[in-house]
Parts: sequence; C-alpha cells; structure tokens
Amino acid sequence: MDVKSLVDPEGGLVDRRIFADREIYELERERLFARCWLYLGHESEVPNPGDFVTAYMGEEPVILWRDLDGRLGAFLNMCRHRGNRVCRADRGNAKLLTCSYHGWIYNSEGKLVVVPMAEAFPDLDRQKWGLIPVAQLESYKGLIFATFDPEAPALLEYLGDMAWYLDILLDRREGGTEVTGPHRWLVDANWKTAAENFGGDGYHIATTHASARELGIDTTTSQARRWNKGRQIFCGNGHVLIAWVTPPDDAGPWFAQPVPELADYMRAHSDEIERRLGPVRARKVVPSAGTVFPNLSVHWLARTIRVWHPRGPDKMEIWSWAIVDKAAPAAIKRAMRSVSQYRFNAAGVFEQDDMENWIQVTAAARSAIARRFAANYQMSLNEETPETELPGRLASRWSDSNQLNFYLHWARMLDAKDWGEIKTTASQLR
Amino acid sequence: MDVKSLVDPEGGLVDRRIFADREIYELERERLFARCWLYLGHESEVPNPGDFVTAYMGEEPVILWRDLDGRLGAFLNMCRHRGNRVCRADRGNAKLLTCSYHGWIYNSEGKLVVVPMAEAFPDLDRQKWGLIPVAQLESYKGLIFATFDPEAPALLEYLGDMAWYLDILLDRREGGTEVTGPHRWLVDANWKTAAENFGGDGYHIATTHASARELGIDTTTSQARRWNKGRQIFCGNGHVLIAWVTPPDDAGPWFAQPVPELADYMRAHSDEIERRLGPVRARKVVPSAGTVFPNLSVHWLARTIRVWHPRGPDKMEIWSWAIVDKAAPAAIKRAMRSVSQYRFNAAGVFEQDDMENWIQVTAAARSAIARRFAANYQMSLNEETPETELPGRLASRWSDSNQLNFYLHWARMLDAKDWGEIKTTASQLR
Amino acid sequence: MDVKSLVDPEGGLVDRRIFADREIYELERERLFARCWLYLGHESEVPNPGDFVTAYMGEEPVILWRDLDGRLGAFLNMCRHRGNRVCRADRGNAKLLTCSYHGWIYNSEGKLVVVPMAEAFPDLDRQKWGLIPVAQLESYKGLIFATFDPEAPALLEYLGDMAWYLDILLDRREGGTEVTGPHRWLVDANWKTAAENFGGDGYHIATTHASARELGIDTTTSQARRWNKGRQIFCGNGHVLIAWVTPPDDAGPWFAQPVPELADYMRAHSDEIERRLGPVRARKVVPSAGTVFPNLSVHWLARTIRVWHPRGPDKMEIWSWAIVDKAAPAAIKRAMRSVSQYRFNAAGVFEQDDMENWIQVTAAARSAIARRFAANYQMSLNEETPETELPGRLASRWSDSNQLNFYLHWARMLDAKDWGEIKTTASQLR
Amino acid sequence: MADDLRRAVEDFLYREAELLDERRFREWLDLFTDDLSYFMPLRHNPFQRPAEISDELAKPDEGYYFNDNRETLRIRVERAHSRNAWAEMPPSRTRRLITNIRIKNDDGRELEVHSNFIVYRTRLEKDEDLFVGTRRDILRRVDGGLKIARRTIVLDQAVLAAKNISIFF
Amino acid sequence: MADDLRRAVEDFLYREAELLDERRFREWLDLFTDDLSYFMPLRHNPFQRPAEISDELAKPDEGYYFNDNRETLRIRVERAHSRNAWAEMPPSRTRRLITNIRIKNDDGRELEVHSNFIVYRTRLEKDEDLFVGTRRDILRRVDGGLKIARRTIVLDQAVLAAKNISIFF
Amino acid sequence: MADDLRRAVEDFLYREAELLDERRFREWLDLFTDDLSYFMPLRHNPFQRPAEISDELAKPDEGYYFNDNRETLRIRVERAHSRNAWAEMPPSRTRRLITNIRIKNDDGRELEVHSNFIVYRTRLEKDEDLFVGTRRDILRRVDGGLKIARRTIVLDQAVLAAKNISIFF
Ligand code: FES
Ligand code: FES
Ligand code: FES
Ligand SMILES: [Fe+3]
Ligand SMILES: [Fe+3]
Ligand SMILES: [Fe+3]
Repeated sequence: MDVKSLVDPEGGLVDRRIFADREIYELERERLFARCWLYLGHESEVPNPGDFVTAYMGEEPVILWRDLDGRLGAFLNMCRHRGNRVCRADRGNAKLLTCSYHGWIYNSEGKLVVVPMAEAFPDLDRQKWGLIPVAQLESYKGLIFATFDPEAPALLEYLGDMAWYLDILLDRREGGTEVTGPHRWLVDANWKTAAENFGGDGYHIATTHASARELGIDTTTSQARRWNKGRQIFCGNGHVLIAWVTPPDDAGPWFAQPVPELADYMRAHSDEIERRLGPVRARKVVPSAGTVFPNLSVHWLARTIRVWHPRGPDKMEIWSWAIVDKAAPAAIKRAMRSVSQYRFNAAGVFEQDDMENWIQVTAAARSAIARRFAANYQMSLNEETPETELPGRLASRWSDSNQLNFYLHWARMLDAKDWGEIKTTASQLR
Repeated sequence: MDVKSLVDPEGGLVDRRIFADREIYELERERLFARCWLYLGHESEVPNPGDFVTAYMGEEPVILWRDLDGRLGAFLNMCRHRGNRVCRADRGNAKLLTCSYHGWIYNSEGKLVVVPMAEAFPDLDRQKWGLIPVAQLESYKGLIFATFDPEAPALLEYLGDMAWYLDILLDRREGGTEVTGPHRWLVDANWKTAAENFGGDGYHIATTHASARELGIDTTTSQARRWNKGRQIFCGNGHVLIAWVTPPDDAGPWFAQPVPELADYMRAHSDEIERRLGPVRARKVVPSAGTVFPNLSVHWLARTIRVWHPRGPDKMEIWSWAIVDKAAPAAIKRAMRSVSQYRFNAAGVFEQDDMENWIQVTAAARSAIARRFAANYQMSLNEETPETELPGRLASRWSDSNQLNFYLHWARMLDAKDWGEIKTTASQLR
Repeated sequence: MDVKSLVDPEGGLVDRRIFADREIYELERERLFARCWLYLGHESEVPNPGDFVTAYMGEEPVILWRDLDGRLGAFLNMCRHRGNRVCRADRGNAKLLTCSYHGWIYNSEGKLVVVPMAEAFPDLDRQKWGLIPVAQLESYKGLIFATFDPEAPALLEYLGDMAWYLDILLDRREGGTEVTGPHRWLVDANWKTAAENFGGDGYHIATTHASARELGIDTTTSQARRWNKGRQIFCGNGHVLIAWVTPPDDAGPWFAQPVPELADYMRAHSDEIERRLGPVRARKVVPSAGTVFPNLSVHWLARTIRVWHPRGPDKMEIWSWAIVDKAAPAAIKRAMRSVSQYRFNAAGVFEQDDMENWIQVTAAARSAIARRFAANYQMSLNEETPETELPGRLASRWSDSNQLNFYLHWARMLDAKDWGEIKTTASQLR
Repeated sequence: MADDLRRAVEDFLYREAELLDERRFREWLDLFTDDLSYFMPLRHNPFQRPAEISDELAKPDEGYYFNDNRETLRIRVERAHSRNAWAEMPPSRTRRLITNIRIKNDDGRELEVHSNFIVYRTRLEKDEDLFVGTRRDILRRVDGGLKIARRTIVLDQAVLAAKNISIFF
Repeated sequence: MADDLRRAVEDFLYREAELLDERRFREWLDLFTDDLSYFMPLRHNPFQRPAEISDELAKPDEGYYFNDNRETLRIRVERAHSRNAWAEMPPSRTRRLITNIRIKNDDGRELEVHSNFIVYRTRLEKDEDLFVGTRRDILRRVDGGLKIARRTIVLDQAVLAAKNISIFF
Repeated sequence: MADDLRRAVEDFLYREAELLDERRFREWLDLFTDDLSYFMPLRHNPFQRPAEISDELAKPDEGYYFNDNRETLRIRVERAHSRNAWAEMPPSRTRRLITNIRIKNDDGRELEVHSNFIVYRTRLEKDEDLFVGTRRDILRRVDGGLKIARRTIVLDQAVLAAKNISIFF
C-alpha cells in the first residue's frame, strides 16, 4: 500500500483509513512500535535496586526493572521457555522472577539463572535464553525510553528540539520530577486521534471543554484565554507541541497557570527556575500540550504525561500519570496532583469530554461512505511567529501544521525500510 | 469471487457462505447498501420543520432531518472536519447541530454555517464542506427512502409492482399512516435470514409459531388458516411478498384479520378503502408479509414495518415500528399497536421464536463441514395461480420461488458493476 | 505456507505462530479436525435406544445418537433444509428430532422422515436429505470416536500403540468404565497448549502445582515423587503419554495412586486386573497423562478424560469427564470421582493453576517481537529407557520428545493432501 | 408496624422473584390482581437534556415491550409452559437480584413500591444477558396479603442487547 | 423476634461475604460447622421441559465444581493463602452482592436460608467474570451464633465462561 | 432502636441512589456535609500477596479518580446539569444496586457504614458499563437526619473498562 498517499499536506487532507484499517495497523506494529523510542516509565517509579514496573511498548508487555547494581533494564515480559508471562504484578521489588509454568528463574539483569532439572538441558546455553531485552534503553531527565530497534538513533537525537521544551516540565527544580499513577483505561478509539489532539489541537478546547470554562476550571487562566496567542511548534521526527508565548506586558510565565497556588509557587522559585532553564524558557514560553512521537503525550500545565497504547486499529489503552517537582513541598505536590487528576483522567472534568469525540472519529473511519471523503486538516491562520529564539518550526496556535507534520512523519516511518531512510527523509524536512 | 454461482435457482440450492463470509459481506456494503434505496423513516416521525431522527443506511449512520422550509433531507451523521458524529440523539427538533469536537455548526439543510476561528481557514469553501447528503431521497406514501447512488433509478421505478401492494397498507384511509417505535435489538444472525423469511416463508409459521396457534393468537384467523390458499408474489428488483387471496365464498378481505375489532374497523370503512384501492386490493388480495429489497420488511396483518440492519456477516440490528391508519380513532390505533407489538418485537409472542432459528442458520454457515452442503430452497407446490389481476409473478404460497428470486437479484446486484447492468439483468427476469 | 518449517525437531524449536495465526487455524479446521478421529462421547452416556448427547468435533456441532435398534450414529447437528440446529439439548432420549424452523423431522438413524407439506416438494429425495452423518464411527472400549473423512484409517490402526495404554484405564474390570460430566468451560488459550501439556509435560508439575504438593494433594504419592523415574512414550500418529515405571522394589502399580482407598481397591482386585491386562500393564507401568491425537487427553491417575475443543486460534472450550470402573462399589466410584474432580475441573485444585500459563503462552504468540524468538522444546535427559516390553518410542520423563513428535505429526497432517500421504510420512517415523 | 409492612413487601418481592426463577409462572400470575397492568416502555436518547426520566420513555400505548392485561399476560404464561414455544425450549436459566426496595406511598389500600433489578439470563450453551432497570409497582392489599395491581418496568437500554425477551420482570 | 432472626441472618451473610472479599479465608472457614457440606453441581440443558430446576442439576456425587467436607475445604482455604497457588497470585479482586435473602425454614435448631448472588471477579489487568446464581444454606444455631452446616450453590451457567474458579461462593 | 437505625441507613442509601439514577444531582449533593470528603483511589496488582486490601489501593493524595471536597464536587454536579458537558449529553442511563449494607460503627455522632454496589450505565445506542465495588461511608447525624461526611469508593478494576467516568458513586 502506498502509505504516503494517505496524507496530503498541501491539500490539508488525511485519509480516514489510517484510523481503521487492520493492514495499516499491522504496519504500525512493525514499523512504528518496533522501531521508535517509546516511553516506559519514570525513574521515580523504580528508585531502588530490584524495583520494577510492568509496562507496554505498543502491544508488547515489558518489565522495566532496576537491577541490583542500580542499572535500568527492560525486557519482554515473556519466559523464553514456552512463552508464559513471567511477571503478573503491576509493580514491586524483586531480586528474581520465577516463571509459574516450569519454574525458570531470571534475575534483574534478565539473565536466566535457574533451570529446574538443568541436567535435562545438556546443550542449553543460558546466555542465549535470558529474557529478551530491548535493543536500547535511555533516560531523559527522569523519563525512561526504550526501543526494540538497535539502529534507532540515540534518544537525544531522536527527541531533537523536543528535549528543549520537555525541560520546562522536567528540569525546573533540583531533583527533577516524580510521578503518581498510572491511571489506565480502555477507549474504543485509534491511538492517533489522541496523539494528534495533544500534539496541536488548541482548537477543540473552546467547544469540547466549554463546560470547564463555564465553571472556571480551565487549564489556563482567563488571562491566557484573553491573550489567546499561542504557537504550534514542530520539533522534527514527528514531535509536536503547542505553547503560549507570554504577553508583551510580560505577565510572567505563570500567567497561564490554572490555579493561583501554582503561580505563587512558580514565582517563589523563579530564580532557581531561571538559573536552570535560562530566560527564554523561564519567562518567555509556556508549553501547554504536546506529543513525543509516536504515542507519549505531555501536558505541561495540567502536569500529566500519558501514553496512548495501541490495542488494535480501533482501541487504545491509556496510561496517565500526574507529574510534580520532587523538590516541591507536600502541599504543592498535593495541589499539582489535584490540578492534574481533577482535570485529566477517566473521571477528569476535562478528559471526560474528549473520549467520545475520538471514539466517533474512529468509528467514522470504518464507514464505507465516509471514507470516500478525507478529513479536514486545513486550519492555518496566517499569523507572524517571530519568536526566533524558540527552536523548532513555528506556526500559529490556530493551525493544523503540527498535525500534518505528525502524520507526514508517521507516513515516512511506515514507508521507510530502515532507520537510514527515515533519517534522510526526516532531515529533508527541516 | 463468482457471486452468481452461490445461487442455483434450477436446483433450488443456496450456498451457505452468503450468510457468513466477510468477503461477501464487504461486497454487500459496497454494492447493495451503497447503491440500493434504503428505508430511512416515516414522515410521521418528522412532521415539523427542524424535526429529525437518526437512522442507518446499512452500517452508515445518517440524520433524517426536515429543514426549516419543510423539505426532507438526509445526511451522513458525521462532521466534515475530523469526522466526529454530529448528532447523538435518537430524535428531536433542531435548527442547527453543533459538533462537540471543534464546534462546527450545520443547519437543517446540511450546510456548514459556523466555523469557529473561521479566519484560520482562509481557503475553506463552506459549500464543499457541508454534511454529506444522500444522493437521492424520496417518499412513497409516508415511507422515506434514500440511496447513496446518484444512478439509482427513481424510487417508483425501483419499487416496481411492490408499490401496488404497499398501498394496501399505506393508502387505506385519508391521511395515510403513522408509526410508533422503533424497537431496536441485536441478533447474532445474518440480515438475509430475516429478509428472506418475511419475503416468503409462510412455511415456518405452523412450526415456529405453533404456540401462537395453540394459544389462539395467530396473525391470521382460523378462517384464513382453513382456507390455506396463498400466493408468493415476486415484484421484480428483488421485492417479494406473500398474500392471501380471499376465498370464493367472498368472505371479504377482513377474513384474515387477527382480531375482530380490526375486521370490524375494516368493514366500517370498506367504502373509503374500496374508493382508494379499487376492488381487487380492497376485497380480493390480503398481503401478509413481504420484503422491499434489500432489508425493509412489512407485515400487513401485524401492521409492522422493520429494517434488518447489517452489523457484520453474522449480526444484525433490528429496527421495528408499529404502523397504523392516521385517521383511525384512538381506540383502534391502540388495538392496532397492540396487535402489532404483542406479536412482533423482541418480546413479541411470535417474534420471540424466530430469532433462534436465524441465529442457528447463520452459525451453520460458519461450519467447515456444513458449507459443503447447500441449503434447500426446493419448495414448489404446483398450484394454479390464475389471479391475472395481480401484478408480479405469482407462485403458490407453498414455494421457495420468492426466496430464490430474492437471492437471484441479490447475486445480480453484487455482480453488477453499475446500475445500468442491474437494470438490464433485472428486466430480463420478468 | 510451509507448515513443516514451523517445527524444528533437531533444534528443539517451535514457531509461536502455531498458537496464534488465523491462517494456520483454518488449515487445522480443514486438515486436522475434518480428517482425524475425534472423541465424541462415552457409551455410558448413551446406554439405551434413543439416548443422545450433543457434542462437538472441533467446531462442528454433532449429535451422538443411539438408534432404536441400539446402533450408534453421529450427525451434524444441522437441519438439511435451511440449516437450523435440530437439537438444542445437551442430552436426552428421543425417537425423533423436530426442527424448530419448518418442522422437518429426523429419526434416530438421521433419516428425514417427515416433511410438512411434502406435496410441495415433488422432487425431494428424502434419502439424500437426511442429517449429515460422520464418515466413520467406532468405539474403543467405551470411548466413541468419529471422523468426517471416509479415507481415515480404521480407529484401531489410528490409535496404534496408544490403545495398549488406554486399556490400563478402560479395561481393568469387567464391564469397563462409565463417566460423569462433562465440565465445560472457556479458556482464552490455543487448544494445543493443553494437548501438549497433557501429552508430556511432567516438567511443569513441580512448579505449576507446587501448592498441591505443599498441601499433600498431589496426583501421585510422595513415593512416586521420590522414585521420580518416568517415561515419555510416543505411540505414533501423534499420540503421546507419560508413564511411571514401577520401582525395582516392585512397590506395585498402586504405588502412584493419589489416595489410599484407590490403592487398596486396586490391590483388592489385582488378580482380575492382571488377568485382563497381563503382568506388564498390571504391575510394571503406570501411565499418568497422555493425549490421543489431536485433542483428547487422558489422566489415568486423576481418572479424567477431556477434549480441548478449538474455538479460534486463541480460544478453547474444555469438556472434561470423570471416568470410573463400572464394576466398582458406589463408595469407590464416589472416591474416584472426588479424586478426579477435586483436582481436575475449572475449580480443581490442580487445574486452576494450569489455565493462566496456557493463556499467556497463547498471548505471547500474538506479540510481534516475541514471535521473532521460537519457543524452547530442548529438554532431553539422556536416560536409559530399557523397558523393551513397552510399545511405542520411549524417552525420559524429563524430555520434550513427546511434544516434538506431537508437533511433527501435527505439521504432517497440515501438510498432507490426503490420508495416503499421511500414512506414508507417519510410518517413516517409527 | 412500618417494619412489618417493609418485611412483608420484601418477602413478597423475593417470593415473586423465586417463582419466576423456578419457572412457576402460573403461581406467579396469581400474585397479580385481575385488573392488572403490566407495562414496559421503550427508552430512547433525547436531544434536549430531559427534565424527567419519563421524558426518555415512550408514552403509554405507544412503543413498549409489554403492555399486558391479565388475559394477554396469561397467554404469555401459558406459552412459558408450552412445549411449542421454542424461545423457551430449552428454558432460560434466570436469576433475579431485587434491591433498593422503597415504599413510596401507602394510602392504606395500595402501596407504591419501587425496586431495582438485575435479571441475569443464561440459556443453551453460552447465551448470557443482563437486563437492568427499575420497577414501579402498585401493590394492593387483598385479604390480608399483597397483589400486584400495576407494574411499570423501566429497562435502561435504548438498544436491547438480547436477541429476545422471553422472560418476565 | 422474627425480625431479630432476619437481621441476624442478613448480618451473618453480609459478614461472610465481607470476609471473602477481604480474603480472610481462614476466618471464613470458621463460619462453617465441622460436619459442613459445600456443594456446587453442574447444570445442563435438558431435552424435556424440566419439572423442577433440580432436574437440570447433576446428582450429588456425580458432576460438581465443589463437593467439599471440612478437610477438603480447609485445603482450598490454605491454597488461597499459599504463595504457590498461582491461580491467585496475584489474587482476584472480588465483590459479592448478596440479595433476595429468604428464610425458608426454622426447626429451632437449623434454618434453611436461600439467597441470590452476583460474584464479580476482576484480576490481573483486565480479567472480568460474573458468577450468578443462588445459594441454599442450612444455618445451624451454635452457642448463640450461626454456622453454615450445608451450602448448595447453584450456578446458572451450563458452560462456565470463566477460565477457572479459584474463589469461593 | 437498632432496627430504626438500620432502616434509616437503608432508606438513606436507597434514597441517595434514586436521586442519582434520576439525575437530581443538586439534591444529591445536599446529602453531604460541608466538610465532605469524596475519595476513589486507584487499585493495582501487587507483587507480594497483600496483607490488606488497602495495600492494593493508592495512598490518599496520590492516584485517584475522585478526591473531592464540597467545592470540587459541586463543580462536577454543575457540570452534570450543564448543556456544555458533552460527556453527559445525552445523559447516561444509570441504575444502582446497593447491597450488603453493614453498620460497622456508631459513636453516637457518626456511623461507619459499608455497602457494596453495582452501578450499571448504558448510554447512547449501545454503550454498557458495569462499575462494581464497595463504599465506606461516614454518615453523620445532622438535625435528626443523616449526611455523608466521608465516602471512600473502592472500584475493583485495575484497568478501567469504561471510556470515562462521568457519573457518581
Ligand atoms: S514457560 Fe516459563 S518455565 Fe516453561
Ligand atoms: S470534528 Fe467536528 S468540528 Fe472538528
Ligand atoms: S430449517 Fe429445519 S425445517 Fe427448515
Ligand atoms: Fe481535550
Ligand atoms: Fe416468524
Ligand atoms: Fe497441570
């Protein structure tokens, strides 16, 4: 199939089949989720030797496990003998994991250390039969990523300019961040409907979340809404975000904070923040939401990070965490988690209203008639974006440029035979 | 696939795969449900400007909406922007429909009238981005039909001789008819098992509905059962019905009515009825059940109309309405609806017993062994059918001729590239 | 697809796709379940003329029916008219079965005996429209098998050496055996995970069923566990079992019995048993579990027989019976059934722990990454197996030889065009 | 006193559920008055936020699953005992969980009683259905006991997920 | 008086359910008499319309999920606390809804009590099962309290939809 | 006396459920005290066999669906009445089965009451969800009546099967 024909950036059109076809989905499994860097978990979830969490890379169950020497590793959650799942807990601390079927035992480095009746496996080379490790694993300021593809570029190269913006959430205070969660729930929608939404859809807020404004619980202050100037920013490699640029009156970066306590907290530590992030990121730009390609989304203001795990073409499993500054006092952490979870989780007063839209966009993609008509991605407010000090390619907040870049990169990934090809095509872009 | 080989009219054999194969089902979506005239609703459901009901054309969700000038329209229930469903209500009255995702607003003519942040869509031609209308929409005496195919013949031509018989239900009294409902329920059976059943299966009544006779709640009087002479009638274009022909003793058309009140009601208005329908339809012929190709079925005596919506090869969603003369007094309407719903709905004392048969016929079609043996459609009582005044091709009530004609037309539709071809082949038939 | 490449007996590797792929599953339906001898039921379930049970052959619903002359027959549970299921009961006694749709009636020989309105079927040859019988049906000492393939070898030839071992369960006492049940339940696992487990997996007991040992309710005495010498035995045609060989100290065959009452019972009737089975089978060998290819498994010690009915690549429906000596006194029958069901059924203290392993082995086979790594079947304790008086090919209990032979035969069956081919390749094996 | 009534109502409704689960349909019918009304309307999704739940329900004599009087209900009961009523051959295995029993009114002659229900039905090999909703009963005092004079059953589904309704509520 | 008993029975059954939902299995076992019988038969689809529900149930000592005495039940309880019983590692999360409690008999020494149940089980990430049926208990008065002397559990399914039964009813 | 209390608690919880099923959310909010706490934590699969159910629950102020005070709960209630809160336009059709009501404590001022629930939700054409769990309430005596001072809702699922939670428990 000619994947690239599914996305028409000039016409601002996207073929609905990308949200419904099994064939495209299988291609995603092989060429996106088996090749990209995917978010696994946060260092604060596995602080001590032996700590583990079970997670997913797309549909692949994995164990994120800190070994007894403190090194992080990630392995397919599958016993190498017959293929039973070795770990059925969501999290815990373990020196060893024992398979419940025949008792093979693996250590925290994934090594196969015990084989009952070993004498019956004369030729078994244990080195070859350890848990299947990911090809690469790296952390970026607390966020742990992994990929199954040894040829994937280094994480920092992969993140590109997105790292610069992630710092604004991850690197404000000494000690970085910590998370609670995850919230996990199932939604009958294609994972991309959510990834695209967080990656650039400032447009839906006024309608989808009208009740939040009506009731004064927006993720941004009325001040920010009045200012109403924002940017779509494309960071390359499919990474996209939207950000506020602080008003000329220099209201300060907190101008967008949803609740006063948090604005006060930011003011109180503005020196440290500026020291760490520098003037532009400390005062000039306030990211709201974004997507680290392909399926990690971040909300800087609502302080949530979440993964849209694919579960077939028309289903996803959402994993969502609240993220706070580790150095913050307990009361502020509480406030941050409350801001986050009150707004964003299955019961969040914001997020409640998002699901149904994505479900129906996905349903429409199954319609024999509807798919004769491409979806509209033609928003493009012609607005100056002079913030030259901001990395990435800027567009007006009122644009579908991010979404189109996201899907262009998506098409490139599905089309490319290997990472070599991807890098070339990707570089052409900037 | 050679669809035509699935139906053998001479041998009276039908290949079970037509009830189970995904490939055949997808062909049905493209060549039947995207091309045929499909029943959408009844005018009495949307009497006033702004009234709408949401309905389906096969698996396609549509809005049947009377515009503010009183004209009927039907549109895919999908926002043209990203594809969200625009209307989630079953029915109501609206001047405008607002999409819950980004707030695009459509009026009752399907026109896109409001685009929030319109300035961000410099090149958007609103004319091009209205709700997707059906290709054609027409009413026949209260019944509203639509098709997605601009080349489909006019509704009257499509209905052919079936219209003549439909009048006997629809056009008895001044003012026509009105409906209540719909009953909606899900059954794990292929939609054709039901369509063929209503289209000609007088044979199953004595067995499947034995309890109804046992308990004296048949859809026909014992008089009709004693008379026991009926006709299968094929009206062309796949339309089929079964009808009683009144006995020589000229018992009158009411001889078949399930309950006395309704026979009395008919007698009381026999003049008006004869004036409208003429002598043959007023006295000579009493249709019982039939199917308007492909998936609208009618029961003249039980006064129900229903659509068998496909939901995959082995699932259907039934929508069923009770239909009564608008001019009838309240008590008679009540009696008619009671006759109808007491017998026909998910809890109907008749219909309860039908489902399981259709479910199992569908299940058998999935069996690797069973599909080596074709289904039997060989009933053909050699009985004179001299009623030359009746349009259509007649056969004995004790025949599978209707079913075979139904499937022959079905195969033609699936086989034909376009309506041109269909018309030719269809005309060959009569 | 090259089925044979999925199983590598030399390397001791099996491709996970055999547990997950729809394509392979469809091949199994056509080439395994439509050709092999499959277990239908036990003669004690249908002792009298007219007795029937409904059963399955793979996914095909069948009626096992003893006709009025006492002969056993088996028929597809499908009416030949339109395909409705003719019998919806699990068991009973009937002279005739009436189809609930149009009333066709079949007798216990499967003959079509009544067609309502027969005069409307002028050319119907009733001989041709009886229930579809299996191609062959035979009993082996109470166990009733059937096949849809007329070319399948006779049952005894098919069972090969397995019959010799089955006798040890079926032919101990005058009058043979009788069953109670079936337990039926659904498990999201591929049927082969269970068939392979019962066919040779002595390895999993120490781990999976550790709690049984901990609590002293093993299927074997501590004596047997101490002895710990057992054999894998391959009987050809895919049939496999594991057996204890009684210790030199000649503890007697009862040494392995799970509870004393049953050992005492065996001792009490050892003469009759030896008379019937001969010295080797009466004293020397004690089978524990095995699989009659493809999906009938037997547990001699827990006295259960069960069928792993396929329900798609990743689902099975288990039917399990307790089997006891008909000649045993009521108290012993009670004890045997209790030993059996307390350990083996959905609530059995053993079987409870098996399901989850098989479910996860099946799930892993769907994983895009996991299937890049074959499953390990490399167990092969190099242990002398001098029991020359035992038929079949012996290997150590601590081996995967049975499993590999099972899958080799499985691959042959899927690969072979017809039984001729199968017999040749199979014979090559021994 | 209030307690006795409460207990009597609970016993009555539990007893009724038991008769249905044990398929003693004729005895069940005897729990109704001769002038019984047995009504189960259709429910739908309205466009405007409904002021009352009843705005989502079909009007009397319009769309309903049941709208029975004693005679029509009697015929249903006879069907449930008939060998010819295939929908219940073999019969459904049902279980009724009756909860949240509320006595809303008592005019001395009749009580208004509301209760919530889950009716679980399993049939044949694997059929499973859950019917969930609430019932509004008018219970009449009849020589020392209670009888059901009017029952309105509100099923919460807009689209019935079951292939049919061949049981009672 | 009748009320006290009714309340006592309700409290007893609710308490019992709580112990199970909180996985205090040994305390739960203490609610049974030493001569307990704990029986859960198979259920099937008969060919003839059954006169009694019991015609659909397997006979005692034939096909059953449970047919336990104190000792065999004790072993199950110990399994539930064992680290080696994989079926419950990690443990199921269960919730018991006990309704329609009916005291059918009271001979002064023992009560016959019937109750309906939905046992909801969720486990691991997404496993979900509903077990629905009725229980017929013989409760015995033992020094001022109640104990379960006999329990018969009627599960309504003919084919169990769950992968296993590793919990209690 | 004990009986009166028991009856009062049952009536209170049934009344509460009714208000929610009838979407009278503002009246429902009035059943809470001003210092209310409304908490519904996340639940997970632990690695070690947990000593207490609470070991499977997220700690207060960590992971939760609800952690509301009167003001935040009030806003949710207002949303439920707003035409702009799409998650409930059209509104869910819910049914609450409240069972196993247990009065665990009574210090004269406040009661601790536990109850199990199934909340059935159906919405639009075919959406169906079952929410199952238990509630631990602190009910306070306020001028002759009861009010909910603290509610902890334990949902049994580790992965929520529903697309969202736009209703109350
Ligand atoms: S599958 Fe893990 S030890 Fe065998
Ligand atoms: S999808 Fe309808 S406005 Fe965007
Ligand atoms: S299907 Fe059996 S008689 Fe017609
Ligand atoms: Fe949103
Ligand atoms: Fe019918
Ligand atoms: Fe096992």
